[in-house]
Amino acid sequence: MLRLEVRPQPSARWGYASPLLALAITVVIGVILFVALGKDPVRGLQVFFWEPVKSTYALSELMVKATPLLIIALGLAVCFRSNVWNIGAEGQYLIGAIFAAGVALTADKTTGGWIVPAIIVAGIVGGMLWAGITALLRDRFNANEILVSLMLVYVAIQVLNYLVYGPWKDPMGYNFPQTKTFESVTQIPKLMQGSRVNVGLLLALAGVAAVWVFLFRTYSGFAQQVGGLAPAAARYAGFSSRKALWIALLTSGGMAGLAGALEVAGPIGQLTPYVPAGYGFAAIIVAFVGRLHPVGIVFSAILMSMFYIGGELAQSRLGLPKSITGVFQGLLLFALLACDTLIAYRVVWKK
Amino acid sequence: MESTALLIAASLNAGTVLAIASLGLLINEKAGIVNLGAEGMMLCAALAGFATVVHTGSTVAGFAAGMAAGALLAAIFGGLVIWLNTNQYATGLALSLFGAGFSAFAGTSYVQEKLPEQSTFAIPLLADIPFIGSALFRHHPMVYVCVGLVFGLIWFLFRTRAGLVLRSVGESPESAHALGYPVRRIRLLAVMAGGALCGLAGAYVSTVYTPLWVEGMIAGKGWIALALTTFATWRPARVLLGAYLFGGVTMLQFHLQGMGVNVPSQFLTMMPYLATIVVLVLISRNPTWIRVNMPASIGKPFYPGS
Amino acid sequence: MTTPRLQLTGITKRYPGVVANSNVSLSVAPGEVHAVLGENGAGKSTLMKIIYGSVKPDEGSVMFNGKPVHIRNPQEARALGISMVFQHFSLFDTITVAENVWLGLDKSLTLNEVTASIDATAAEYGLDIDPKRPVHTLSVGEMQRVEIIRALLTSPQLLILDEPTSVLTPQAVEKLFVVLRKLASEGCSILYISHKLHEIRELCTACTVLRGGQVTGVCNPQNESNASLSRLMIGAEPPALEARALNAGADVLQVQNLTLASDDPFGTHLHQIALTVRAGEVVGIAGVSGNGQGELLQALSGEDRRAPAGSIRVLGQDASRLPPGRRRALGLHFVPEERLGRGAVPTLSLAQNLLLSRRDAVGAGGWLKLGALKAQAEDIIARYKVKANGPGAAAKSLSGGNLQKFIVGREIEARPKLLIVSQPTWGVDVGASAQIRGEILRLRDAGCAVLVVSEELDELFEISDRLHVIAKGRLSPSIDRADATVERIGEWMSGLWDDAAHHHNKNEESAHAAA
Amino acid sequence: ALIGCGKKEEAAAPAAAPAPAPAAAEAPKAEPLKVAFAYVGPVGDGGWTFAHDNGRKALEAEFGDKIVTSFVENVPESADAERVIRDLASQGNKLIFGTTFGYMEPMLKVAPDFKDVKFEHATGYKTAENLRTYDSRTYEGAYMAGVIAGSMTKSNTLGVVASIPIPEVIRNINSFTLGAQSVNPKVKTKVVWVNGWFDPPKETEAATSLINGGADVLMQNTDSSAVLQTAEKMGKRAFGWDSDMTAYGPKAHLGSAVINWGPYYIKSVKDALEGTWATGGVWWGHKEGAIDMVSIAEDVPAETKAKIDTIKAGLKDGSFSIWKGPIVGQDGKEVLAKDAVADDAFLGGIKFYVKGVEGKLPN
Ligand SMILES: Nc1ncnc2c1ncn2[C@@H]1O[C@H](COP(=O)(O)OP(=O)(O)OP(=O)(O)O)[C@@H](O)[C@H]1O
Ligand SMILES: Nc1ncnc2c1ncn2[C@@H]1O[C@H](COP(=O)(O)OP(=O)(O)OP(=O)(O)O)[C@@H](O)[C@H]1O
Ligand SMILES: [Mg+2]
Ligand SMILES: [Mg+2]
Repeated sequence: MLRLEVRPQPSARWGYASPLLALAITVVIGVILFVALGKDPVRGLQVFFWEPVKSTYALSELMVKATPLLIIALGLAVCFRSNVWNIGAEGQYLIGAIFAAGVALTADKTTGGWIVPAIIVAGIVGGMLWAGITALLRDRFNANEILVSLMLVYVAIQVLNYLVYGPWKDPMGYNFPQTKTFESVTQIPKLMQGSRVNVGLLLALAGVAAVWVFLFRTYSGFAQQVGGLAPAAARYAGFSSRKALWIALLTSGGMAGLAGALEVAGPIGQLTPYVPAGYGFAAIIVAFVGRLHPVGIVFSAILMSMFYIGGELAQSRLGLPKSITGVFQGLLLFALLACDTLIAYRVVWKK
Repeated sequence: MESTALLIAASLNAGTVLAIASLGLLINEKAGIVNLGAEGMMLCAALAGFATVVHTGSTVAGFAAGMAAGALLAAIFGGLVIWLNTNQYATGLALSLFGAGFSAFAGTSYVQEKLPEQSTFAIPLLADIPFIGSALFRHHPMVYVCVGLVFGLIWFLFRTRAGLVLRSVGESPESAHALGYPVRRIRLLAVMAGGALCGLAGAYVSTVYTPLWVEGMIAGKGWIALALTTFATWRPARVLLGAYLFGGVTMLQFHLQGMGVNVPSQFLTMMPYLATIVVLVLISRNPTWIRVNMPASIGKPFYPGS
Repeated sequence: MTTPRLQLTGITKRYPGVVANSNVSLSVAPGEVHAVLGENGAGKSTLMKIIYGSVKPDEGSVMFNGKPVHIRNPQEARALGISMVFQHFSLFDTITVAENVWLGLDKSLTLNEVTASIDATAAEYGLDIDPKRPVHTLSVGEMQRVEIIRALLTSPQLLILDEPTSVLTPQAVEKLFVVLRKLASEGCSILYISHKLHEIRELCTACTVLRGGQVTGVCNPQNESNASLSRLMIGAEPPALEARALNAGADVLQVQNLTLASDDPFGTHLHQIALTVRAGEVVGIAGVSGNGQGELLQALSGEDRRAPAGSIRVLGQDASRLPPGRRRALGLHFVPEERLGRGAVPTLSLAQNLLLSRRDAVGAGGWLKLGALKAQAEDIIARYKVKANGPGAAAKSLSGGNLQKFIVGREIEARPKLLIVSQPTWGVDVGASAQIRGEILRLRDAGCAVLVVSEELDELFEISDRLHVIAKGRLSPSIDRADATVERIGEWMSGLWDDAAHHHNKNEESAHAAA
Repeated sequence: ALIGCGKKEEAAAPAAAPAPAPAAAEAPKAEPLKVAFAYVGPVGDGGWTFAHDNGRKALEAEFGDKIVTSFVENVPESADAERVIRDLASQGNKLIFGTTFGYMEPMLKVAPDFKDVKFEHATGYKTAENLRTYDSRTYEGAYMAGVIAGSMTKSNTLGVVASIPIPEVIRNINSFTLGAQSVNPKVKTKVVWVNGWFDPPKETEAATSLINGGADVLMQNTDSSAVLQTAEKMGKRAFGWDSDMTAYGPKAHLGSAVINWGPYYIKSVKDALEGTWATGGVWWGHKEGAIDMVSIAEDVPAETKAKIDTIKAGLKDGSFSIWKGPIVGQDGKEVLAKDAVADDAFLGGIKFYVKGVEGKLPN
């Protein structure tokens, strides 16, 4: 019988190999799936792994898709490492987008460039506030953060709907549920002509560095993680679990809010009922596939975006339904979780 | 008057879906495992149930298929969580995601299918009692099965030795292991039973509650079922009560709209979610309450030293 | 010669990196109380688990009543007539005594029948317990009674007890021995595991000694001395500690009127605790666990900050509401009893674990100086002879004793003015224990105030200058070690000390009576 | 033939990959015109997207190998839409249909970069040189449904499961009510908003609630068949919407108000092929064959059926207007004076309920 045996020390080699093995497993299952559906597997793999990176334009679109995922997942990594289970990033993303839109809507022809930082700050504040509700209820009443943050996603969606169907509806928009398109001065500056990549990407990369430094090079980052690894040790050390809770939720909420702001004032350019696109949920997977490590998250955000774009392309190129994206994402996460076992355990054959 | 009776009836019906799934999750959690994949299991089961009814015409077969699908997915989850010690939350989320994607993917050819006509139900005599009859006695049998399930589960958990073993595994897997109980197998069985009940609830949605298949049709019910177990402090009777209450709030939002209550409908749509939060807060304020009822090992991995 | 009840031959069990049992043979006669002696990690528990079927041996054979058996799981063991009381209780807190017992029985009894037999057995052996009570309401001694009743109800021919006395008061130990002797006289064989030499000499008629997984001797302990047993066990006699003169200075820790409701619903409330520790002395607190030690230590360490203002003073400063970090700044350092998970984060390296209580390697703005951290950890590892794979080794990869040495080293090297240590040598072998006790006394001689909370009376008698006893959340007056006897302290452990020794006014006394 | 009459076999047909055009090799003629569709929902929703996809199939039937069609479904109305539409354009598609309101801004952004591609946007109002808009007068179907409902109701209470309160939906609720009142002045309409286009369980719950509240004939302005199925289960009556839904509730079904996008798509492709395509905005109704009321139930009185035929004829030749004064708002004030006929600007900006609709209009 195959048995698992604890390794004396976690294997560093498997730490790197496990994501690759998981990806390989996912690809193999993908190939089987393509063949079963009567599609050319080579073409299938091309659509998912080559087309999204084959040109500068394709790459730039990949970055557009990856940026919000990366930003949200970074915040979630801090959160999950603190053992705070915020799965309502989608709601925080939305409220961030709403706050950002609130600022962007005040702009008119005469507004100066200061509005862009203001929009970004508003988004962050919005996300923090929304996550703050979860933190408050957890802190004061010990209410389970998984459920509260999730329920708040649904509430946030209705807040958005209320605004775009109600007070913020574009008066010139034939009563359609959307705000007016923001003034061009509110547009998050693009990095280069002819692509939609904007400074959000730079902010995301700065976030990677900041989160890395925080987690691995600062005392407060250390304190933050001890709370997640061993709550009693954190109490012993005097690291406040309440503080850790608030930091975790405010960081992840703020990051999600930032992503929301970058998205509405970037590629979308107005507030519509369709701002919630599931980034907040997908980012949970991104965070896990990236091992809750800032650098790992960069790779997983790109991988996840390839699945998304591949899923879109697979429709027009291969006639496959879009839901194949969800299948692949779920498979990848399953495979990774299973492969990660090999880091702490080794498989031995025993009678 | 009659409309109140019908509101009650509709609430019970809506609550039944939540209660069945939530009772399943309660079994899981009593054994110490949290499965955040409820939504995904319910979706796959909804599709499996629907497809089975399309091909066989038998609703019962549909329920069975839903239960099988739920149990199968739960077994995959259980294998990962119980044998490979993966993080329960992450694995559950993966299952949710995979279930949503897979059911949408596999279900494309069923989207336009429809089910054979269904008979309506009424308990003879009782159904004709004014008010009470239309409120309580004109339901699909599943509504009564669900009530029976609650009593069955109470009996099982608190009156039988097997139930005691299940609870003890959730309380302290280490002790149960030391006494020689096969903790991992018991947990797997509990997880599969939970999956089967989630599957039953999913199949009920697609074959009876809204007899059609469309992707994502569970629309968050799995998550609410998860919230209900905490809400009910892991007591089956309270799960049922909570589910009915929740069903009531869901129906009430439409009822209020129909009565012309002057509140933006978005706020009414929020109500069930806000209600969940409020009740969670009220329940969680009392830590003793939670401590005494919550399975102590919930969410924690257990790996018996060989 | 009669057939032995149990006969083990050539048992070997290997774990990754450790051989827990190596070619162990052992024979127990019917009605014999047989001790298995050995220091921590010698392989005693592993051997017992093999007999009980919860661990499979790699090699060797087991004979029970003369017949070879392959015991695959505890159910089979119980069916054969083997019962076991584990070192760590295998009880379930939220269910009742009767249900707990029921879970350990294989026969198809109903709960009511189980309840009836609990009452019967309890009466027969004088193990008084209410079967309807939930286990979390029981004291530790009562919990052990439940374990023993559970074992007795299977009518065992062989009863295994793994360190049963570590949680009992001396009086309770005596009571237990009465039960065990009665059982033995009825023909039940008993395997008794302990590293308390005097207990073994008092109770047992045969003894197998293990060291590093191997049998190093078989003897009749009643013919041996502590020193000779010790030699078998560790290969040397434990180093004796010489008595040192007391040189007490100023009050460092002053606790008065510390009354605090536990925040754990199943916890013990502290009542009017008063305590003083002076520089250069070791004050010990004895008591059976679960009598408020945890709550008191939390209040002293700052993990619990609800103590009434003014109730805890460190060097004259009110510390009752300060967080742990601020207390450390005042010179208060603390070694908790749980090493993994509280004293250290299991998955983090030793170097990182320094950061829990030390900020020496934290630079401006909270920047971590990793190099300094590593050097510091290396230093402690070397100085305290910690066996570890370097400063990068995860805390959980260390054995209990080595981790304890590291944690004690971490706190002592912080040059505390007040050191509070809980269970300094719990589960630590004789050699390491002696080293840790030595370090504590060296610190005292250097003028540090030390408060030690322990359940091991021997240890407290060995290192304390004065003793208190904690019982039901109240603290006894202090007594000099010279005046303390095991009997007296044992009596106090049940809460019976002379209130008159304290200056209480009438009101307070009636409050006590009401409580 | 009515393409709106969804047949199961059609729906089950495999999703369309760009069919290889065998004719292209043989025919010396020009390359086939590549036509692409971006859909907001799954083609199998049985409602809105399904109806558009039927239109696409009508195109293929009409033009054969002269065109190649493809589609992308489930394109969210978010930042993704722009990428998908841009991708379709860069794949060589020369005529691109975006079938939901939310694609308006993305299409406006993409259009200037592909001057040789023609973009068509459903239900929007902004146009560009190579971007025009099209829509259908769904309120005509709602009105005809109202006429039938008014003649069939016994409780004089109708129910509408409404999606989201945009002018189109409000207009449909009003038209439904006006139709009912034209045959039965006592009729009231109850409205329940579900705040979404496609959420079958929620639609079920809303329908249940309306029936519990006394409504015995339901209409929905949502995209699934759940409302009809609920009526079937509870023994009440209801309509199909967007496509023929008879099969989902044979006993409850009173008729289906269908949208038939085929004729418009055919015209559009013809324009493109012949080089006569020009920007602008069109709003087609029964007159152009885009809207119809089909599969009317047998138990609907002949008198009512005759009235429906009269309405259809009147809509066709322009002699009948649904929105013709006097029309009184919910508050009793006249919103359209006697004999005044509402123009498209009026219809496009409706933000009130007419008399007989109960409850307050959201916002
Ligand atoms: N499941 C296991 N996996 C790996 N090693 C183990 C396991 N169980 C025990 N060991 C190791 O086997 C050795 C013997 O352990 P055992 O628990 O039998 O000692 P013990 O004599 O009972 O000690 P103590 O006095 O501390 O109870 C130790 O080194 C221990 O670390
Ligand atoms: N359950 C287990 N699984 C894997 N390894 C274990 C387990 N228990 C102990 N070990 C390993 O076995 C070794 C000895 O551990 P243990 O704590 O039993 O030591 P010990 O012999 O009792 O020493 P000490 O006297 O210092 O406590 C350590 O390296 C430890 O990591
Ligand atoms: Mg040990
Ligand atoms: Mg042991």
